[in-house]
Amino acid sequence: MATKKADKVMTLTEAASLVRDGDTVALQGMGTQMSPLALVRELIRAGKRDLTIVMIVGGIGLDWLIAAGCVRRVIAIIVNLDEFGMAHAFRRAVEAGEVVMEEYSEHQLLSRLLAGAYGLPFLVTRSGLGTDLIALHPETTRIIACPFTGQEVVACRALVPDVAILHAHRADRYGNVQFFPKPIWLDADVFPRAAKKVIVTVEEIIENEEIRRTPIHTGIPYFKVDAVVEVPYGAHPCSLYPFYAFDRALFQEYATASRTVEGTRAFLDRYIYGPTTHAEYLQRVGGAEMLLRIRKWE
Amino acid sequence: MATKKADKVMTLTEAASLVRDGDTVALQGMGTQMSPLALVRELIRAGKRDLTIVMIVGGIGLDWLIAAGCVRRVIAIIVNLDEFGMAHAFRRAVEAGEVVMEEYSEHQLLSRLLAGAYGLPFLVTRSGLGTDLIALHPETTRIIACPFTGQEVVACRALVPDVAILHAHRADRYGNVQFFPKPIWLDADVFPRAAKKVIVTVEEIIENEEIRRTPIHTGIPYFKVDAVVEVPYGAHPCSLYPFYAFDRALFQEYATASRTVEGTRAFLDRYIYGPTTHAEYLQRVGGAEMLLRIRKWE
Amino acid sequence: MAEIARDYTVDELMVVTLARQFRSEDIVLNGTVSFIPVAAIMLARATHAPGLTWVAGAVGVDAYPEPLSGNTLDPTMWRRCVMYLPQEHMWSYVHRGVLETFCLRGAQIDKYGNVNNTVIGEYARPRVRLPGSAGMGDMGSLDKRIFIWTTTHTPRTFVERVDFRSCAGYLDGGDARERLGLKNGPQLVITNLCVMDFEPESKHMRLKSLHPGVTLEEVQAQTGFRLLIPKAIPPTEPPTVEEIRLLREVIDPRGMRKLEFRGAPARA
Amino acid sequence: MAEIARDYTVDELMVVTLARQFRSEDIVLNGTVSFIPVAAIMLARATHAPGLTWVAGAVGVDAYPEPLSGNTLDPTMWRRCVMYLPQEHMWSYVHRGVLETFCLRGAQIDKYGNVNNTVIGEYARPRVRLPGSAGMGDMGSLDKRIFIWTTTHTPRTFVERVDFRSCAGYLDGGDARERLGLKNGPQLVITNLCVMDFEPESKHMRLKSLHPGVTLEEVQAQTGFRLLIPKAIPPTEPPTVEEIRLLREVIDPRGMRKLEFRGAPARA
Repeated sequence: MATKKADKVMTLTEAASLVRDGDTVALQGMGTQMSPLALVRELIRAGKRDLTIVMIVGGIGLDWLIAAGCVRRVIAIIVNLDEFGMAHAFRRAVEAGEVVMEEYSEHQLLSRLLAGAYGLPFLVTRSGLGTDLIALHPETTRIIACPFTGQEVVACRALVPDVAILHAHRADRYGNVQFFPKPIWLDADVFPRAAKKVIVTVEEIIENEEIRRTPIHTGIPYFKVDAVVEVPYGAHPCSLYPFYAFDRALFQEYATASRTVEGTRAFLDRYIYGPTTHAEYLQRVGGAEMLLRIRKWE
Repeated sequence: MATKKADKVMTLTEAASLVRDGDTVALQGMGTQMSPLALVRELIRAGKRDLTIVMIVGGIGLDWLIAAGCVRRVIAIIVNLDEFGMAHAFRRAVEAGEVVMEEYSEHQLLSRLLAGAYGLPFLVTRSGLGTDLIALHPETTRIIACPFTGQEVVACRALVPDVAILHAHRADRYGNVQFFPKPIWLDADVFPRAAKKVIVTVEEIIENEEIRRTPIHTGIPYFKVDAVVEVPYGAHPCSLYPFYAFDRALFQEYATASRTVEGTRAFLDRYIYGPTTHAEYLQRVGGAEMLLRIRKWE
Repeated sequence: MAEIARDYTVDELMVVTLARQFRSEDIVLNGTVSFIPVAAIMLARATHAPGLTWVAGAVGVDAYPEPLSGNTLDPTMWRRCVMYLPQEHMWSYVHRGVLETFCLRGAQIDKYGNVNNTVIGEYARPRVRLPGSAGMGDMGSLDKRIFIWTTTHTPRTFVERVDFRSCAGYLDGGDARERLGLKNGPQLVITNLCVMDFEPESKHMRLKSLHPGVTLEEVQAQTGFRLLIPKAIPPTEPPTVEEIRLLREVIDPRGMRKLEFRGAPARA
Repeated sequence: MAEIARDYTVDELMVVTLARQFRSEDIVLNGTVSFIPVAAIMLARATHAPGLTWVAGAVGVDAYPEPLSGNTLDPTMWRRCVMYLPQEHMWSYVHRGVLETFCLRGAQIDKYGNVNNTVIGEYARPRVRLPGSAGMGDMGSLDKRIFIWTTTHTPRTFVERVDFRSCAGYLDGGDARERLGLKNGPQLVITNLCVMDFEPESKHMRLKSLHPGVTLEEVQAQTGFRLLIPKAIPPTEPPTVEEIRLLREVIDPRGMRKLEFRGAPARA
């Protein structure tokens, strides 16, 4: 783990090389919000294999990774495209037995990640009592009795991802990462603490002095970050509030295309394997007109 | 518990009446920082009895309460006057067997409070393993084995205070409480979530509209707050960063006076029982000159 | 007496019916893809429950978003909030019972109000993989007063026994839920055909009211288990003119609530 | 070679000795009333360990406070930090071993580096009630590399066995600490008379170096248990002129570090 004030700026390709085949990767993303999708596309182009993807709310990036054959296992509470409906590549892969879905309730998964973040073997919750979720994975969730009261709770075993990948508003070269208005969703808060390695893509790399003027926005400290990549619009087609909204048109296009294997493949060819640079990707998904459109929240 | 958008503004006297004899009171305060000491003085004047005081770091307010005979039990990790040395009333009362000190390591106590905040019967930590702390209270801390790995951890039983009392920068009439730059110490974060009732004194009551313009500073939502009292310099002689520093002179005076029972009594008479209003208190502890002095941080 | 609306659609009736369940002292959290509950929350606050506390998009305490547009966890939902509720605080309030009310739907709902949004068929090799339990895996176990809505009242949705319990309703009925230490539970089921509640002793689902133009026989035919039928079955209380105006003009002029009827034509 | 200082006091020697233990890759957190460690951290960063990460006052990541003045957890310590470390994050980094280094002192220290700051006598009815375990109750159990300092090297401080284990050192010595699953532990004890470490096998406290003008006999007489004495006992490495200048002029011109010697005249 990087603890030094070293310059951690790299390219997407260099950052992607920190993810190894077989790794457990915690992938940020909340429905249509805040997901490091430029880096996800890079992982796909790099042909990663046998990944276990951890997301609280699995979304479009996960579905792309599955469609590209990068994923062996999913750890999440839900996988879909929010209001755009099912994640079809996910659905097909699970129905075909090609990908395993390890499903938890949200607070069970958070408890697993927090236990990992705290170096504790487990933490407890009441979430999921009475559901069929607990019996799914006796190696990671188990009902135990409180040693003081006898009350039953769910013990959730620690989860320590190999790598966390996130997209944020800005960072300095050392990896002090800032969020606006502040880190809201728990993946940005818990993933970097739980994971062994942390890769962050940001809209903009700024001076360390600017970080020191606005420490209230810093959500991840440099000593926990291994790589920083500057990728403007790096969350597209997801949103990065308040900078830009999600791209409805592309979400809808993928939701429709992904109904068939062929359609999914064509989408990936056109938008992920095709473009050789991030600029080319942005051009292909709508260029300047699209970039102006997503600056408006409506 | 108050859940409505009601006007919760009251006087110190009215707020103090929400604390009952025998209550477990979570009292905010971090050494020389951020403690609702105007309200503590009011509790003393109201002659509260048999209180259990919960503080992470017990300080001057707790020592006053003990000296005034309000306290039966202390739950804390340390009790002192920071760089000003021992809390003598506390020391004398424990040595005489008049007050029970229930001592935890910090993360044990936080785990107890967080379990309370989450409505969980317990949470676990590794903190305190190998110390003599765990054996002190088998009803609230106990070593258990992880159901997955067998690793030993310390189970910490939930603690739910009857009342939390805090001092903050500002609030609206409904109890939306703001902190600058933001809530830093965990007592301000955990006490309101764990306690049944919440009383907050603030430097200034502001309009609800101003809260909505600056939600990034809000640390406690109105639906968890029962009483709001406007008390400028309400933390004195503690600091409220960045508004005013702690009052070294008064801390030193108390540290010296409290070496004897007589000195302590004289201090309480002069500064707590004597003044009938908060303004009179501020005048007696140094008036305008003091107020100007503590605006400088040096 | 408020004037009764004559011209309304089933989505509007569902929103209004749900809105009337909320009380001024409630603290309500909304989940993902929840246009009908969000519209209902906004409507309740604009009418009979002005004091209702809404944690909008699970973050914005007492927020006042613009009319519905993006999705229901979108940051635009936080507008004019008094606090960005840290998610750790949200979870502690949910666990502790401070946030007591939640609305959800699912692919299957059984007679005891258990809900499945995980799989049809066997978990390991499902016939249909559904999105997942998400918040319902928490809320059913964490003592919430749960309001279930669905826009597809069919025998495929209302089943004798869910294939997978993603959300703990009344489990096997009777006092099963209570014996597990879980409080509250499903209160009401609001569908495109009718409103149902749960018989207090058996916790068996029971017809409460029929939407205009819907018959008892139709509801039973569209329900995959035997519904309890009370002696009197009133029609579902119609919306008022003012409720419909607020919904169409102020809260949801774009008709986002109708998104939930994709493939299912609205009727009333 | 840096020029060796001739004119320095014992507090300065202690600060310099502690400073030299810190490495550029360390992440160090300071506790309450810790002027000597804080001065040492600031000195290390200004000299041989520019990359050292200091979580100042347990909150301000990589902060650059003004010269020492108020107490060591004061908000003024957060000045020019890159982040206000949320205390939940701090605890997770402490538990997880990301923050690995901590300095502490106590009223009693025994031969295995266990520390007592809770009571002298019985817990329930103590002869002397001390302030309490505070952070040491955590840090000793959470795998920290611990540096112990004390300004009162007397038989009352250094005892055969502490009356109460507020901080887990090497427990009963040998592999007792390891067997409990605790990593790292006390590294060094820096006092007003000497520096001590722990013999690797037995974990018994061992003399490492003597401060100028202090004899072996004096140290043993002031220690309440039999110290391990190595063959060669070098003098404690003296400060450099530059270290003393930085300490007196830049880091601690007010001499806050001397506060820790209340009642005990400084000597060197």
